Amino acid sequence: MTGVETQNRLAALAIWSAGLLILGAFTLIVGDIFWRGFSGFELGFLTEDPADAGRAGGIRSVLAATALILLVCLAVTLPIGLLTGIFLADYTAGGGRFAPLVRRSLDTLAGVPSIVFGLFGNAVFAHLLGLRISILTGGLTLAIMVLPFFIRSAEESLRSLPVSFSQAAEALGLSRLTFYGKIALPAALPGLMAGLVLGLGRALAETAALIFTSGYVTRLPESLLDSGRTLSIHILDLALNVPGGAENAYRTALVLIVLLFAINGALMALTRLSPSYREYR
Amino acid sequence: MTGVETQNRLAALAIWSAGLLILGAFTLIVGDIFWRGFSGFELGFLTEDPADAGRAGGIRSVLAATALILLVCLAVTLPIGLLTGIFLADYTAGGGRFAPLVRRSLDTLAGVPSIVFGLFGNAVFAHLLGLRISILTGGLTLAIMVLPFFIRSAEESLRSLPVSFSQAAEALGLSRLTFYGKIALPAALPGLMAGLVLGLGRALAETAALIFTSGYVTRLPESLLDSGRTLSIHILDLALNVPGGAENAYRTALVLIVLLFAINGALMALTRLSPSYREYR
Amino acid sequence: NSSSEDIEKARLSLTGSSTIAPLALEIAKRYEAQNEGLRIDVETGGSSRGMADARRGLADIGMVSRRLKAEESDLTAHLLARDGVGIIVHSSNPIEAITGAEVTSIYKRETRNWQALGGPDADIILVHKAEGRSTLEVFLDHFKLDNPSITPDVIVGDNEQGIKTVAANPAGIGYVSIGTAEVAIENGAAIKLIKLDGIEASTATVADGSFPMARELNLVTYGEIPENAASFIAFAQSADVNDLIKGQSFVPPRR
Amino acid sequence: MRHAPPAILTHNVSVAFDGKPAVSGISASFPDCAINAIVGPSGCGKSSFLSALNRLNESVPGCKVDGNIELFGAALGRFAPNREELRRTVAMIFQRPVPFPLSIRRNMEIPITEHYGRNRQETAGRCEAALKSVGLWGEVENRLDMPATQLSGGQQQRLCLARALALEPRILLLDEPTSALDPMAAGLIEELLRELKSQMSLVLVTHNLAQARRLADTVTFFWMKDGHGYVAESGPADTLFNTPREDVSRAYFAGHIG
Amino acid sequence: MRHAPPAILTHNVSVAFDGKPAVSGISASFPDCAINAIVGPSGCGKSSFLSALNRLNESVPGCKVDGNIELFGAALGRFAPNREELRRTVAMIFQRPVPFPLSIRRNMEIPITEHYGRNRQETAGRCEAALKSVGLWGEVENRLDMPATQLSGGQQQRLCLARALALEPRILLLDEPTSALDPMAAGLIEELLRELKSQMSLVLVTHNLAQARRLADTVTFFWMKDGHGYVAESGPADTLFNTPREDVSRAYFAGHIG
Ligand SMILES: Nc1ncnc2c1ncn2[C@@H]1O[C@H](COP(=O)(O)OP(=O)(O)OP(=O)(O)O)[C@@H](O)[C@H]1O
Ligand SMILES: Nc1ncnc2c1ncn2[C@@H]1O[C@H](COP(=O)(O)OP(=O)(O)OP(=O)(O)O)[C@@H](O)[C@H]1O
Ligand SMILES: [Mg+2]
Ligand SMILES: [Mg+2]
Repeated sequence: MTGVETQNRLAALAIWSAGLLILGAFTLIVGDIFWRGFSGFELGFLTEDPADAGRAGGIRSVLAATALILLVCLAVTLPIGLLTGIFLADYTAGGGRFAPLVRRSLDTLAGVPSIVFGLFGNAVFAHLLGLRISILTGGLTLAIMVLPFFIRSAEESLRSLPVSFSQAAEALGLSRLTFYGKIALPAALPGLMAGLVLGLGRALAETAALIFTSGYVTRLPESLLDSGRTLSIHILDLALNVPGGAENAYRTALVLIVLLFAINGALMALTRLSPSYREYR
Repeated sequence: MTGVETQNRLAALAIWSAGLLILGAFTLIVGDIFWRGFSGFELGFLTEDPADAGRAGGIRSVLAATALILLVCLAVTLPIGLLTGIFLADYTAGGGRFAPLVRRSLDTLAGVPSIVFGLFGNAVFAHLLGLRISILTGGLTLAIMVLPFFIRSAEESLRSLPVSFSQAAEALGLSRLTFYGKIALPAALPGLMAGLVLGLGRALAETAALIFTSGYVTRLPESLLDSGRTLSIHILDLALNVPGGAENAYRTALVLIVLLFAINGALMALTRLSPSYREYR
Repeated sequence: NSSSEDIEKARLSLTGSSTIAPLALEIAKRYEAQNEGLRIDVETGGSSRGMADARRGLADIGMVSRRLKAEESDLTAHLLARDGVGIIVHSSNPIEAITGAEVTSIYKRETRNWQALGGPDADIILVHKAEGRSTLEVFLDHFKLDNPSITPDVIVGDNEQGIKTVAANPAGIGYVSIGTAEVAIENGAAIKLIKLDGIEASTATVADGSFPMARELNLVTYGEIPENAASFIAFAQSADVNDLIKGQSFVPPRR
Repeated sequence: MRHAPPAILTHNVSVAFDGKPAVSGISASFPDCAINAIVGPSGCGKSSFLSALNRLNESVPGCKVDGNIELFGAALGRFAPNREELRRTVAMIFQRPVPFPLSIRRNMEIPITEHYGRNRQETAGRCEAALKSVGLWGEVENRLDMPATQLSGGQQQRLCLARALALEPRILLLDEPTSALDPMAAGLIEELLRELKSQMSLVLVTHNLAQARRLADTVTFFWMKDGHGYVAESGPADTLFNTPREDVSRAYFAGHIG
Repeated sequence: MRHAPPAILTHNVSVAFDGKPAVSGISASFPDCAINAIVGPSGCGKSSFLSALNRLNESVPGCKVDGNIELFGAALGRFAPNREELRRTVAMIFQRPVPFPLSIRRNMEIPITEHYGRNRQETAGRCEAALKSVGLWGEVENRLDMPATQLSGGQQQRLCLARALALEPRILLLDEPTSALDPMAAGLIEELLRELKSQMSLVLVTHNLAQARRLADTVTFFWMKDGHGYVAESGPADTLFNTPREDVSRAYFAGHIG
C-alpha cells in the first residue's frame, strides 16, 4: 500500500496548513494593531494621563489602574487557584464524588457571560460588601472570572506529573504541604505559568465585567478603593463612544499587546530559571 | 515530628476550603440567575420572538441566531483546531522550531481584547470579504477568538496520550492519518470534549466581538448572511440599554446557563459512549 | 438573479447609538410589517460609529443620541425623540428639589454635605458620567460646567449603572435619563428624581418642553437620501410611532 | 549448492542517540524458522538494535542507525519498497502490551484494513484466524466489542500478537514480551512462540535467562564496554549456555555478573 | 536466653485491591543485618507485599492490607508513633530512580529538614555523609546545584539511596533497584547493599535470580495460585538455591518455569 505514504504526505500538508493559517491570522490581527498603533506613537503616551476623553494625552493612569487590578486579581487567583487545582488533581485530597461537581461548576462558570459577573460583582462586592466601584471590586470580580481557567490548567499540569514523585515523597515521610510546596508546584511550574499567562490574558482582555465593577475613572488611582479604568475598557470606550478616538484606541491596543508579550516572556524566563525546567520542555 | 500530621491536616483543610469556596461562588452566581430568571418564566419565552425591545415576547430568534453562529464557529474551529493541536503536540509533524512560535502567537491572541477581534472581523469579514454584518461574519470572528483556547486544550489532551500508542501504530505500519483519525483522537476524546465545552462556553459568553460582526437584529435569521443577535448580546442590551429589561435579561441568562449545562452533559454523554472512556477516568 | 438584486435594494441598514437602537428596532419592525419585502437591519456600536458608518456609506442611516455639533454639519439630522436628563438622589434622601446653582456648587465641590441643603449630615457622593457619553455633554452644557474641574467619587458609563450606584449610596447624587429613571423607580429602585429649578423631572415635562435639561435622539444621513431611507425617516418622525417612543421611556418631539 | 540466506543478517550496525552510540559494531545472523534470543543486562542497547531492524527508531528525533541490514538476502530498502510494507513484514511486540483504547474488534480491524483494504468479509476472516492462532478466540468471541483495555495483561499481549500476526509478517521482533506478565500468561505466550517458529523468524529480547534456555535456538549475548553495547558472543543456544568461549559470557551465564 | 526479634515478622498478611487479593497468607521473618531477597514471577504481589511493610499502599484507593506486621518485635503501630516516623525508619527504593526535578542539593535537603528541622550545618553534614556513603560525593561535590535529573541512571539511583540513608532508616526496602540500570551501575549498587547490611535489615525484591544468588542471606519465593500470590518456600539462601523442598521451587530455580 503505497497509498499510505501519500496519506502521510497529505496529513502533513493539512497539519502544516493549519499551523500556517493560525500564524497568518495572528500576523494579520496583531500586525494590524502594530501598524496602526505605531503611527504617531510617542513615549509621552505612556507618561501622560488621558485628556479630551482619551483623544489626547496618554494612558498613564489607565496603565496604573490596570496594573493594580491585575495585582488584586492575582493575589486572589494564585492561592485559591493552586489550592483548588490540587484539590481536583489529587484524589486523596478529598476529590472523590465532590471533585466532579466542582469541575462541572467551573466549566459552567467559564461559560457565564462576563456581563453577569459584572452585575454580580457590582451587587456583592461594590454594594453588599461596601467596596464601591473600585479597583478592589474590579480585581475580585476578575478573579472569579479567571479562576475557572486557571484552576483547570493548574489541575492539568499537576496531573501530568508522574505519580512516582508523590509516591517517592510519601516513602520519604514528607508532608503533603512539603510535597506540594517544594516538589510538585515547582515541577509543574511551566504548565502553571502557561495557565497564568492565559488567565492574565483573559483578565487583560475583559471589559463587560469591569464596566460595573472597576469603573471608568481616568484619574490616577490613589488607593484600591478608587475607581479606575483598564486598558481594555479604554479601548472599548475610545472605539465606541469617543468620535475620533480610533487612533488612540489602536495605540492603547498596541501597548496592551506589548504588555502581554512582556508578561509572557517574563514568566517564561522565570520558568527557565527553575531546575525542573529541562525535564518538561 | 508529629508536626507533619498537623501540617497534613492543615493542608487538607486549606485545599477543601478552596474547593468549597469555588462551589460557594458558583452557587451564589448561578443560584442568583436561577432565582431571578425563574420568577415568571413561561415556556412561551422560548417560542416567541422578542417584542417591545426585548421586554416582552421571548427569545426564539435569538436562540436560532445563537445556534447558527455556534455552528459556523464549530465548523471552522473543529478541523483547524484539531489539525493545529496535532501540529503542536506531535514533534514529527513538523513542530520543531516553528511550533513554539505558533504556541506563543496563540497565547498572545488569547489575550487580545475581544473588541479588537470585533473590529477586525468587521473590517475583514464584513467589509473586505463582503460578508456583511451577518451570522457568518460573527461565527468566523468567534472562531478566531475561540481557536487559541481550543487548540491549546487539544494539544494538551493529545500530549497526555502515552507515546506507546504512537509507537505501536508505527510498528503496525499505520499511516499518520489512520493513527490520528482512528486511534489518537478517539482516545483523546474526553480532553477534546472538555476543551470544546470551554471554547463553546467562551463563544456563548462573548459580546464585544459580536456587536460589530453578527449584529443586533432580532428577526429570525433566514440565511447565514442575515444579521442576528446572540443570547449574550441580548442580555447585555437588556441590562444596559433597555429600561425595565432586567427581568428578561435574567431569564435569558437562565436559558443560556441551562444551554451550557445541556451542551456539557451531551458532550460528556457522547464521550462516555466511546470505548476509550474507561481508560481515562 | 434579478430577484436577489431586488432583495439587495429592499435592504435598509441603521447603526449607531446603543441608546436609540432598541427604539429604532421597534420602529423598524412596525415599518417592515407595513412594507412587505423590505428588510431593516438595526446594528449598534455607539454614536460615533453611527456617524462614521453613515459617512462611509456602510449604513444608510446613523443613530446619534445628541444634537450634532457644528463640525458635524456634513451630516443631516432627523430628530426622532427627546430624552430628558434628570437629577437623582437616594429615595431615603428628604431633599425633593434642587436649583441649578446648588447643582453647580455640588459638582464644583463647594457644597460637600447634604446638611447645607437641609438634608441629613452626610458627605455628598458625586456620581458622574464618563467622557464621551452624550448625557454628560447635555449636563455640562446645561450647567456651563467644565469637565476637568469636576472630581467625582464615582464615574459611570450608562444610565443603568448610574441608577445602581445612587441606589446603593444613600448620600449619592447623579443624573440620568429621566425615562430610564422612571422605569427603574417603577421597578422599585431606591432612587428618586428631584425637581430642578422648581420644575418636575418627568417625561411629561420633557414632552411639553418645560423641563430644560434634555438631549436629542437623532437619525442622521449623509448626502443624498435614498428613497427607501427617506420614507422610513418620515415614518419614524410621524405620530404613528409615538407609542413606541413612549414605550422606550423617551419623549416624542412636538410635531 | 547454496544455503538459503538467513532471515536477518546485520553487518557492523550501530545505533546512536544525539551522536552518542548506544550499541555499535553489531554483526549478527538470525536464521529463519527459529527463535533467536538476545540477552544481556539493562541499557546495553538490545531494544535499540531491535528497533533498527524494522526502522522503528527512525521517528525518534536524534536517533541515527548505521551499517548494513539484510532481510532474506535483500538489503532493507530492496526487501520492502516502503516503510509501511517493512513494518507489516517485520512486526514488533513490546514489553508492555499496547492495546489501543478501542474495542477488541477495532484493534484488530484497523491494521488489517490499512494494509489489505476495506473488505468486510476478508477482514473478519483474518481477524478470526489471527485471534484463533493466539488462542484468544474462544475467550473473546462473544465480546469483540468490549474495550480491549478490559482484558487481562496476558490477554492484551496475545491480542497484540494477533494484531501483528493478522498482517502475516515474516519476521517477529519481541522486546521482553512476557516480563510484565504473570507466569501462567507468560507460559501461554512461550508456547505460542514455539508454535510460531515454524512459520517465521523470531527475535526475542529477554532478561530472563531461564526463558532463553527454554526457547532459544540461537543466542546473541550483548554486553557493555565504554558506555555502549556490543555483541560479546553469539551462536547456537547449546554452545552459549554450556560452553561459552568468552570470559564475560561464562561469568554472565554462571550468574556472577549482570 | 532469647534471641533478638527479627527485623520484620509478618503473620498471615494479605493485600487486596478493590476486594481482589493480590497476595494472601504471607507469613515471613526477615532478620536484621541481612539481605532478604524476595523472588518470583511478575504479578505475584512482591511489590504489593513490600509496600505493606511501610504502609505505603495506604494511600492507594481501594487497597486493603490485612494481617499482623511486627518490626523489631513491636507491632507496626507501636514501633513508629505515626506514618511519617515509620517511613523514615523503613525506607523504600523503587525500580526506576525517582529524583525530584530539582537540584541535587534540594533532593537531599528537603527530606532532611522535614525530619530533623532546619539546621543549616547539620543538614549539610548529613547530606555529605549520605552522599559519601553511596560513593556519590566525589562525583557531584562540585555541582550540587545541577538538576538531579541530569545524572546518569545509576547516579540517580545512588542519589535516591543517599536521600533515604540520610534519614538513618533501620530497614531498607528495595523493589528491583537495579533492573533499570546498566551492569556497571548495578554492580556499584550491589556492592553498596553488601556494605549496608551491617547496619540495617534489607528486603530486596528482584527478578534477577543471579543477583539473589550473589547477595541474599535469606530468600522468600513467591508463586501464584488461584490468581493471587503466596509464599511457596522460604529460608536461608543456600537451602533454597541448592536443596529446595517444593516442586514448584525446584522447577523455578532450575529455570523450567517462570
Ligand atoms: N530515545 C532515546 N533517547 C536517548 N537515548 C536513548 C533513547 N533510547 C535509548 N537510549 C539510550 O540507549 C541506551 C540503550 O538503551 P536500550 O533501551 O536499547 O537498552 P536495552 O538493552 O533495551 O535495556 P533494557 O533491558 O533496560 O530494556 C541506553 O543508554 C539509553 O539511555
Ligand atoms: N494500584 C493497583 N490497583 C489495582 N491492582 C493492583 C495495583 N497494584 C497492583 N495490583 C495488582 O496486584 C497484583 C500484584 O501486583 P504487584 O505489582 O504487587 O506484583 P509484582 O510481583 O511486584 O510484579 P512485578 O514483578 O511485575 O513488579 C497484580 O495482579 C496487579 O494487577
Ligand atoms: Mg529494552
Ligand atoms: Mg513489582
